[in-house]
Amino acid sequence: MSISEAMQSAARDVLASGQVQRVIGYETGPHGRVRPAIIDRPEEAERLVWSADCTHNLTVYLHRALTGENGRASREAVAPPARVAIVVKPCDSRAINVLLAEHQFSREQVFAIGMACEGMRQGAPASAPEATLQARCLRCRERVPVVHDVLLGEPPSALPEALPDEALAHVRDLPPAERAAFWLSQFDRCIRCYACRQACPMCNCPTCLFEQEDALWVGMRIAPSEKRTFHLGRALHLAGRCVGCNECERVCPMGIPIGLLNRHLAETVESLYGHRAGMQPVLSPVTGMLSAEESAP
Amino acid sequence: MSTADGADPMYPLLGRLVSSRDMGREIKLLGVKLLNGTQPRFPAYAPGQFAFLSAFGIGEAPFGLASTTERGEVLEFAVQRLGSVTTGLHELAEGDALGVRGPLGNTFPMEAFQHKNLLVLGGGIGGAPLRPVIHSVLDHRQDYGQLTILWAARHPSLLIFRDEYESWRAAPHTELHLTVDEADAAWDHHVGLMTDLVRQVAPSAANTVAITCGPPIMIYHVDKLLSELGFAPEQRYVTLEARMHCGLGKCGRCNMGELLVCRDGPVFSMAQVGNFLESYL
Amino acid sequence: MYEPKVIGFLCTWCSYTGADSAGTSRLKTPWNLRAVRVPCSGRVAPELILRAFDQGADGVLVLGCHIGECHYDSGNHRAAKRIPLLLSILEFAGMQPERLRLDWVSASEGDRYARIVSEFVDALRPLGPNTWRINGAAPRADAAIGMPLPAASGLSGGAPCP
Amino acid sequence: MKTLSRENLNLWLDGLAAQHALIAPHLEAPGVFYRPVQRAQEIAWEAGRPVLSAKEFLFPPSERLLKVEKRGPDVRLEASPSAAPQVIFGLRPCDARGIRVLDTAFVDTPPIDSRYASRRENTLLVGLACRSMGASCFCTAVGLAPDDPRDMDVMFSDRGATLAVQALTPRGEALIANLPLVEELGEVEPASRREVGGLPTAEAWKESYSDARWAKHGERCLSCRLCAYVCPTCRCYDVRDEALPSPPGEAHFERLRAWDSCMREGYRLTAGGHNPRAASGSRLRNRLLCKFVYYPHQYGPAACTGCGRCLDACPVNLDLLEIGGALQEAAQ
Repeated sequence: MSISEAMQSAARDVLASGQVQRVIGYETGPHGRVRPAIIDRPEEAERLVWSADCTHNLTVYLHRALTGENGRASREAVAPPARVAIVVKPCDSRAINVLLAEHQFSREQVFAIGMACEGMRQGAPASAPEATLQARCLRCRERVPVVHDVLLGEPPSALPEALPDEALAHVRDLPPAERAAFWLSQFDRCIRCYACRQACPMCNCPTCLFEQEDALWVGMRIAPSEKRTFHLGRALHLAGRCVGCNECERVCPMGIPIGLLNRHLAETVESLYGHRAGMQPVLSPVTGMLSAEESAP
Repeated sequence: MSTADGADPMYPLLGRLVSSRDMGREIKLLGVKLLNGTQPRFPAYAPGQFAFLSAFGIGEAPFGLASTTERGEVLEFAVQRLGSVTTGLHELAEGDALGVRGPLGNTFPMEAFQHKNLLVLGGGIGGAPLRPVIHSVLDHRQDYGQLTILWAARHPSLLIFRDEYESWRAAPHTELHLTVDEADAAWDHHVGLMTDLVRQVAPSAANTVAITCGPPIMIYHVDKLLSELGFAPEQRYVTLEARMHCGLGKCGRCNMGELLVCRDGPVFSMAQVGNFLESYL
Repeated sequence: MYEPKVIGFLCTWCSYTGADSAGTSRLKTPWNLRAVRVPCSGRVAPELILRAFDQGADGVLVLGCHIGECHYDSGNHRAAKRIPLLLSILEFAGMQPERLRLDWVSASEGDRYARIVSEFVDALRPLGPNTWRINGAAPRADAAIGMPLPAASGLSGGAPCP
Repeated sequence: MKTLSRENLNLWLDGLAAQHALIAPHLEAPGVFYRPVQRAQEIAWEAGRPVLSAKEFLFPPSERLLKVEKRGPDVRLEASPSAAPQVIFGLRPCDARGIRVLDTAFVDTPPIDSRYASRRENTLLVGLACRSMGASCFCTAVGLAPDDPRDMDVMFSDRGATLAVQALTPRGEALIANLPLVEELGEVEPASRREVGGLPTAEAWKESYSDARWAKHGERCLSCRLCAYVCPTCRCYDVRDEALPSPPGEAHFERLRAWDSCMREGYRLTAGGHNPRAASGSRLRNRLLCKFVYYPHQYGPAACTGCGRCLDACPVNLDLLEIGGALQEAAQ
């Protein structure tokens, strides 16, 4: 049985036995592109696939599915499913821990179909058909989801060496003025489509701080200073919470390296507080109190 | 092209707040006079139309014109404080400048209403665009049949135009029924939803036109009830609300299916609304 | 010498009173600081500081009560956690770290207030004007920047140009 | 057929850039964008479809509608200046059609939108025919062609060493009046077409309104505005006043308009707090029906140019052709 078939079978079982009312997984759409699939019936399980193109972090749908927001018309209000199964990679599963710590839902509401992961393929442009792993996967040594109720696939016994984050080091090593110019030129491309925010499982505020009608922080102009404030502010809101799934960067239509900001702060938080987001269901230390030794005068 | 001569339809006329009167909790009746000078006059307008008011420095929002051209040049708007623009308008002092853009939208077919009985149903701040209808009927009383006004609010403190009820009641062939969802100690009228009041008054559909404005959920249930009482879709009018930014059929915000509330409305007969692809609810 | 424009967010319970205390003791403090009185250093959201820099501040100084003395118990803990992160991301985005400082001044520490403000302003002067504020358009990423960027997703299916 | 040598074309473009703002496809870090260029050399000739359409040069992401100056109780308003002349070169037929579609809403349907009209009057559209269609292009499904010259002022077609030139409007003729054109025998070779089927008729789109699949598609939609912002014809906007630096005793503001999209969750929220389009499926349906039913009803033309950007850019691969194809099948 292939891993795809094992996943289909797991999804079919939990739906058929009534353990869950919905499964969030992957399917293949037009042009062979893999995309999220949300199924409610056991017979739909045959659509599900697993491959090195299942790059999306599906946990963004968990909160919406379990709270019943979005997806269903208000007038045809359907009770949200009590429990949802979700296919997770190691990185995605850490998002579940963050959301659990933030009380977005309870562990019992989630059935995690964990996938042993060997990395996701770079979105293959027509010119480079040969499969190369995404940079984030080359840096990653996690092979087993930290949250799973069932584990599919065999985690490899020997792990390849994780590559260092060369892009991050490169930007950090630029002289300050060049770094400022680099980021301004990147933020300038932003069109404020908010795909980065909408694809992020952690960005689940009912109204984004940067879109309040009487926002003190940021205006509505699609202009460099507003865009810079949005991106830096969003990165700060994700400090200690970002699990590095890199969805924000993947979905950006303008190719802005948003992930660099998140990685920089993730490293800062780790060095300051020894915290890596989502390894356990605990809150980001950034929102808490100083520890006893830190608060000593 | 976009010069200050008023050619740009997004360019507001300057006006001055000549009166700002509390009508209810967080509801004010604003009186606006256009500034003289090179500005063109505010054109004649008819019941059902709306205009944008600018609280400069905050933004602009559309409001139903609550006055009639016939009763004077002061433009009146009933404004409930709900968001940033309405707060800005509430905070203006008499004499302060504000912007006006309009009149916009279509009108109630007052001529077609002549010699008919009118049933006017206003819920909360939704009563504001109906006041011009009431004033027009009262000012040409002989042209219309029986006028029955059903006026509702969640609470007595949210009823609008309370100081006019006497004059409405005193007019010939005119009756006014009030209801609130939740009464206070002084309340001695009906308590209950607008639909309860409609059932109690039980208006006859014969030669009658019903005009409703209020929250979407009220419009929906009142309309259903009127239909049960024998009002045909052509006898049932509504004026709909949608947040919009231009009022000119450009910004795209107010579409209800293929129709634009600002351009094709805000006044619709239920014969039209029933054919909309998209519901206002 | 360039005279920097400094925005000071001062906690009303300690630091603002500390500033008063510096004044009544006739201690000399640089005039460069525009004080904004806030209820607590924990109220100073990073976005407020970003806004100050966006609007042309050369430096931002956040002063609160000493740890353990917060009027709201833990407000200054929040500031102590957030502001280093803001500093970190600002530095990563190209701002000189000298332009943002968080410190503690109690109501009685007029001398400490005067010293911190002087130190802060003295450190800013040699940096000159802050280039953070954007006037007009941002530079475009024309040149090779020595690192791979994610491909713009709109690119993948386009027709070849003639 | 009139032709122009590549050398002369470059000279002409250099000259244009010196006189007007010249906008052309330009390779910028991660992709090709329509950008202002200073010289012909900066133009990306052998590149894919630009990431964004050219609509931003007529309908900018944000712009000032007017300036407000408050002094005590008095207010002074100041209109924004008229637009400066610009030439968009290397425009693709789908993007030119996008501008033509925007014209119908902003200029052809009264009242005229002054800001847009001022830019439009000062803009010349100089096209470059696509030689073939990209993988996600479906211009042929909406009645266009990869070398469709109809919405251009001037159209160029690449023939290797020379380019065929055709003026389509009097303004276009004036623009190329002084070019050293050469009369050559033969015809311009048409671009290679690929027929793309499956797009429903307007009637079928309309009938799909109550199709249950909209809710299903909506479950996948992230409610970002990517599809709307890369779209050559999406033109919804938001308006608000924002503070400007002011002299003492005065308060200055600008009234801004900025792109907005019906894909946003709170887009249709009314003042009373009711949201008739709370479900993401209803927002997705609104956007697609707007293209094929609402926009034609309101302004005339269908508002899809088949550029295929939304197909490529959607983070979760919501695919207009797939959604439409299924609806068309259901209708039959």
